[in-house]
Amino acid sequence: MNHPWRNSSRLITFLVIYVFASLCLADEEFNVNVKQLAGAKLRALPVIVAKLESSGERALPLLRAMLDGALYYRKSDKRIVAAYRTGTGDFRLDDLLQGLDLKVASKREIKKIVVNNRLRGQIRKIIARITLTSKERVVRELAVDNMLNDLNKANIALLRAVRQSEKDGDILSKLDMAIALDDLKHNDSRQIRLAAIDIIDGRLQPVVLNTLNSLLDMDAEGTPVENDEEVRKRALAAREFIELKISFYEVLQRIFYGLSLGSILLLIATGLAITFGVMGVINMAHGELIMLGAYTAYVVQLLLPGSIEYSILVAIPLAFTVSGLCGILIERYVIRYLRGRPLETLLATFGISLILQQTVRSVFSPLNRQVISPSWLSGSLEINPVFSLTYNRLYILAFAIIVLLCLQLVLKKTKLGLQVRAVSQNRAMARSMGVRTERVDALTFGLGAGVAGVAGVALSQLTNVGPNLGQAYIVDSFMVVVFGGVGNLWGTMVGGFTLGIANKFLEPMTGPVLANIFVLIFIILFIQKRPSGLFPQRGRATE
Amino acid sequence: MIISRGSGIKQLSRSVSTFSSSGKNRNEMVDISHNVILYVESLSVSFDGFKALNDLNLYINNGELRCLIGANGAGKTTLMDVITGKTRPDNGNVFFGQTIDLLDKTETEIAQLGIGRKFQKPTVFENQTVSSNLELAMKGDKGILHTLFSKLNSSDLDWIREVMRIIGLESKENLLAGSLSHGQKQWLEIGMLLIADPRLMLIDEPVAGMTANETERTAELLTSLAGDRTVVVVEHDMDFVRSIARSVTVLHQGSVIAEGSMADIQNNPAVVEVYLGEEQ
Amino acid sequence: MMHHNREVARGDNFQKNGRIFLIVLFGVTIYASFCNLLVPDDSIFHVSTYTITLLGKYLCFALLALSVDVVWGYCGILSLGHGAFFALGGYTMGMYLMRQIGERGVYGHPILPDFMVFLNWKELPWFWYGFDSFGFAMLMTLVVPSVLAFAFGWLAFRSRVTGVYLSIITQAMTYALMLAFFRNEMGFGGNNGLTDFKDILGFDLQSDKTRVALFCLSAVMLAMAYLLSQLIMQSRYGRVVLAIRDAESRTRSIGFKTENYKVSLFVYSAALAAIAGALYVPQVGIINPGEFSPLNSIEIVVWVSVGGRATLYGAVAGAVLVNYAKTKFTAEFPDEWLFALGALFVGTTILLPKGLIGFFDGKKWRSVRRG
Amino acid sequence: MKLRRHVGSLFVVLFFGFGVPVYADGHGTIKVGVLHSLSGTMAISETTLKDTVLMMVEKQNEAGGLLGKKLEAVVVDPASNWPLFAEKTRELLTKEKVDVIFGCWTSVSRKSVLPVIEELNGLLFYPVQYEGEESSKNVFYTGAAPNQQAVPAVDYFMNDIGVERWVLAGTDYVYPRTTNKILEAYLKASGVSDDDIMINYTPFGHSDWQGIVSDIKKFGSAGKKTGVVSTINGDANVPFYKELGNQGISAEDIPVVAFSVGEEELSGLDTKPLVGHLAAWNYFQSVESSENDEFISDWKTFIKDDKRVTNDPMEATYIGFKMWAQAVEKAGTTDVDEVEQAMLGITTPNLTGGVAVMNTNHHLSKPVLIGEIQEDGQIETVWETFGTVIGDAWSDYLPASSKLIADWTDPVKCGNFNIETGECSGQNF
Repeated sequence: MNHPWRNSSRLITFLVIYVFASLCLADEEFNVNVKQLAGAKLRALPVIVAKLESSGERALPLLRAMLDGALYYRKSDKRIVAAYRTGTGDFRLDDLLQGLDLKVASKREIKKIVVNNRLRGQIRKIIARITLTSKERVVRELAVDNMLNDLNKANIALLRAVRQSEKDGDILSKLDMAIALDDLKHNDSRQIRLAAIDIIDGRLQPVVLNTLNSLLDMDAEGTPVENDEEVRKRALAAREFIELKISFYEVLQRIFYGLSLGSILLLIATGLAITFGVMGVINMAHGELIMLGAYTAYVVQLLLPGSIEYSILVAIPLAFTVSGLCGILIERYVIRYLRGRPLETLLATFGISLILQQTVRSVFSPLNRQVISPSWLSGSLEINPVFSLTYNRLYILAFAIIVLLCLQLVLKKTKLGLQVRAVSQNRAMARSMGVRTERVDALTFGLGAGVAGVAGVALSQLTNVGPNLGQAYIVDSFMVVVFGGVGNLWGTMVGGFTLGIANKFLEPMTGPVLANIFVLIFIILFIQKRPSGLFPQRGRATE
Repeated sequence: MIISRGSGIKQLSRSVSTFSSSGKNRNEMVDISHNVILYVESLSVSFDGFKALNDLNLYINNGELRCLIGANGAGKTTLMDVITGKTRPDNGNVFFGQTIDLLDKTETEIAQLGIGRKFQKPTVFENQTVSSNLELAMKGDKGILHTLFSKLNSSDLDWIREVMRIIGLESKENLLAGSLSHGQKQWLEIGMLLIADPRLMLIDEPVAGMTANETERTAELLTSLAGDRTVVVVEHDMDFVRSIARSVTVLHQGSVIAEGSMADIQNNPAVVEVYLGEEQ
Repeated sequence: MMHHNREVARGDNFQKNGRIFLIVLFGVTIYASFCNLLVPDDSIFHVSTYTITLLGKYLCFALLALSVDVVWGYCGILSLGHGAFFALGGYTMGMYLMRQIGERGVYGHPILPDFMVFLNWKELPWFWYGFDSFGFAMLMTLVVPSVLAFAFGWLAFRSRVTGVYLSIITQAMTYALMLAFFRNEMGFGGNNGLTDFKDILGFDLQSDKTRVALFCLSAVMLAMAYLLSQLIMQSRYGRVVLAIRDAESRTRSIGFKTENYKVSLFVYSAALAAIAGALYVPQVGIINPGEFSPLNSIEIVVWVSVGGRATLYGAVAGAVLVNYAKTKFTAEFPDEWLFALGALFVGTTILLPKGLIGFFDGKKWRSVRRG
Repeated sequence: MKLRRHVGSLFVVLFFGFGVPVYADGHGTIKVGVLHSLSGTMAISETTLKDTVLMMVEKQNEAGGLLGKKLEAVVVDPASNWPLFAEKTRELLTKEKVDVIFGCWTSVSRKSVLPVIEELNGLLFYPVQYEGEESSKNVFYTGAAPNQQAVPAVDYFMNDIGVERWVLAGTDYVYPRTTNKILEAYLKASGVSDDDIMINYTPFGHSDWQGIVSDIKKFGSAGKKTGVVSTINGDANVPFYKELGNQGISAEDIPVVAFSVGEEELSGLDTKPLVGHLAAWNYFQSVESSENDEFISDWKTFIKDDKRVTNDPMEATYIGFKMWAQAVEKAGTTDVDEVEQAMLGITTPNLTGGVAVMNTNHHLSKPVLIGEIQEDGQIETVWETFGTVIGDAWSDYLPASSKLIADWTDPVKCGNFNIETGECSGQNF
């Protein structure tokens, strides 16, 4: 039995030659295809891109660059490169074919290979097919996920093939589901179809529900698409279960939306709870202090273009300082002269808000400014296909609570907090005890203003940064403070979350505008019942 | 500036009787058949866990001049707040005469029943003249339409002048109440009670911030008022209390600890301990 | 002791300044109307229609400021939602004017206003019925805002919502109304509001005579509202209102149902604001939900504060002055005028707590003292 | 007595301030009114247009002015306050006696100005895409009508992307309402069923899109290709796109085509989540043409900022200004009636190539471009109409307006002529 050895060595020789040759050929073909990309019309690109699939992993860097919109060609020699903008405005080039760094080029030297949505979709599918056998688990899973949306025959065949070698449990389960879906649609065996329903039972991917729906639909003549009674019954049960699960997660999702809206309300109202709640100043410039915080985030990103990822973290203390100082100035030069006339602080601070708005408009232009979200604040934590928590909201929720806790600590545990409480309860007494009330006032107002600035940084991650940013939030923040009970930070928190959740549960029934109106009416009526909010400060002092 | 003492008192009693006869017959409204005009029974009020009133019982006879004393926080002002409807108690009863449950009534209704109150901190309408202050406090229809169209008739004007004389402010008719001295404001406030012809007057610290002379006059004024009407005075100034009091009630931590004549009270060991003891 | 003299003379002063105000108002109205209609265009004394509409607008704002002064200056109710009553009054007038267009709309529909036609509405919503009659529309001008003011005031004042809380819920009220009127489903034209009016009571709104007439009418209404408010404030009712402002709990303890006073005054004030709105709309030619915006309402309060509270003429002067300043500033420093306006608000609140009128008043008394 | 004097003098000042006419130095110049909000909510969009007009005036003066006179721009600030727009128009026309006004952005501001401009026979160039349903003798509309923006965009979605399920999302005001009415009628006419259309309105400045985006996601998960046609206005766009991105909806899954998002809006936001979404306009800065290159470099020089971008309403302002200048030269006067007639049929090169024509309905013929948003905030054209599209004053897809036409030449001479009844209704002159 020596033959096999000889045979196999021959085979190996053959294989090596074959592989080498085909590699060379493939290489040749790949290069030719890539060359065609330069200067190709958008209409012609899909054909060229489709040919790249045969080159497998070789094509990946190029496809990925294309997907990111980073694929260019050099005008001088039509060489295909990946180009990334550097801090200076020039581009750093990577040669995708030879892997050489071509150094830097100005925008004029290169031209972009335009990609549109359809092409992006096509590329994503190609990448999925290529990476289905990737060594990295994450990449493989992503590939499977991508293919779930497009279960055509070829893809199913590919998935079935991969199924044989896949070891990872999660991926296997997804592969099984894809195969089951295909079986359910195309397999004639009742047994297999029933088994398929078992496999997909309880899965929340939209494609599952859609498949079940189409299975349970009537066709044009009014007869059911699925003619097997048993299968239909099982499918119906499966659909009901899935829908039940979905509606359960939808409630969770609503609660999260409500909490997240509540956390925004909480953030914008916390500062006010101090300036208004503790000091009794109706600060109409509160919104503008928030706006200053948001602009601080913008300026920080402008100054640190290289470290967008951390800019927000830098911006938080800075925004606190900027808005806080601004608040101290307002207190020192305006509010101090209006003590005991709370309603008039409203008018003066309204004037200040106009001035601040116009200042920002003059300095930064009336246009919105761009605050980039760092990558850790983008995307979402997907718990299942129908329930996911967006990171920015999640962080802001946590952040709002942290801010509130810090503030509570400052007010309860520090000397400043003690003095603040003393001054707010009995100014004359506090002064006679040696508290420098004027300084305490300035610091309290500064603290409230600073928190507003911090809220601004958070808002810069969600909405526009422009001169009108603050105006949009001023009514809401007053509502939250009044609803929660003036002078009570916990009240502000409960108030914010309650209003947020109420709003989000009303929204599906009434639409966003009516939900907002109902919440406002609710607050108006609530104040009649409890004139001092949810958690009133009781006692004779309030009379 | 101040009317002479002797004639003042005489005129006062005369004018008071004029008021009573011209007012509505109050006996129809307030049943004082048992000679008790105010019943306060097992009254409790707490603020944030602090018990301002704790199971307090108090009976005021018709026509009596009663002094309430007690340290700060003993519950005197809170008691008045409850009687006038400003604060709602946690439990207990407050009856005006035999039949009228004051806890059912609003502040305004209580005022219209003939219970007048002078606040601890003098509150007069500082941006209005002395006569206007009295005019507003005058008894009569207090509805919107009435006030919109009513004019003072001559008897109203006579009343107002009368009361101004009693409280010694007749020369200050057209002055802003805000420009009066502290003592004058107190008198104006008493005048505002008086002009409404009340059945029961609750007077919170009438002589705080007054000169000795003013205090003395106030004492005379209050003593002369009692009898036809019932007067309850809350005061810290023990000399003043001594000078007017026929009976005294001592509050401590929201409850009554002693009641009786000034002499009784001064000898009551409990009072000496908690109240007079503190003073020394 | 200056204090005393000052008060003795106060009522007198009040009336005297009021008289001056009425004379000036009368004079300006006659002069402007005459010079617009009878003096030829090229004469140096001609008053342009632009000026007439501008003055008409100021008068409406003055009436609006007056209505705020009545509740805020005299009764201490700081309403940050008075723009709502103004806008509601404006909408009732706007609805009448819309119905007057009749077939002259761009689609030539005999009944439906244009905005309903192109949004495919098939029939007139019920709440538009009756607005083809001027009398009914004017009745609604008074009724709708008054009912709202009554309902709101009754709830708020009975539960003793006061001070800052009240201010903030009035703000919530106008904000909610703004959101509601922005909705196209409401049937009030959404964001665009009501516009493209043709005539009022058969008179062409574009003609100078109608404009002058509306301007004169605004002046007359302002004068009447002024006199009526003055009478009210000088009655015993007015003194109760002042008493409530200064010491509400004392007022209650001497037997006044203060909530009734507050509600009635609030309703009166809302009706004045609504009349101002109804006069405003035909003169500026548009009413839209922007008028409900909380910022507008705050601005009204600012006018009163700049002019001086609790004098009536102070509110009028404040409204005219601030709006005049706005007209001037927006034309002459379009980029910086908000600085000036903001500084004006901050400055008057800090430096002139009694407003410009208080400033002149004080000056006067100082000079008397010196003399 | 001082008070009396003060109050008196206050009124006297006011009085004469208005009574004395301002003798504007109007002999040697042609006045160009600029009516764009420089403060308030609309300043964000309108300030740029003010600068554009100023630049055009400067350019025209460098080229020798018009009719031998210099142009003089009169800028006022209507402060995003709609009644103030009417007042300022009156001021520009009667006090400043301007010969033409470039201005307005929102429909409501235009509606507010309309009666005044018709009464005083002024001339307004309106440079923003709008809902149509209007043609005034005194207004020239150089922005897109719905058939020049929305309808082609839907065609592109339907034919090129294969969208079968439609979300029409808009801010609740007239432009989206009308546009969506038109699109709904258009889609149904193309055989789309009711179940496959979702219409959603949100208030101005809506910032909390979590619920709506998740509804869209759900609507889009039914297995058919879904697209969003967005008439969401202004500031609400940023949080909308951010939410789309964060909830993992990419342009390939559910593409959004917007009619109110241009280069300028994009320059103010983080474009990462927007890449691949679409915009439909008549102009993109990225379009390569010599006119455009010149315009862009002029703009950057004028505004002294190399980062500033250009956008569609700027092009509309540019076209309007060029046309007006030509019409004035042609008529030999700035008289409104003569200029109005001279305007009809005037052509001027588009910045995107080809020529724009002013039609007899006061709307332009322009090409329609659809582009995808790129990482750098620019929009790359992915599709364009064959030739130009004539702007419709009255939509064919709304029952009431399909009967109306606008034609400002003899014999019709009417902005809303009913072809059934032969009547011309609703004119204010």
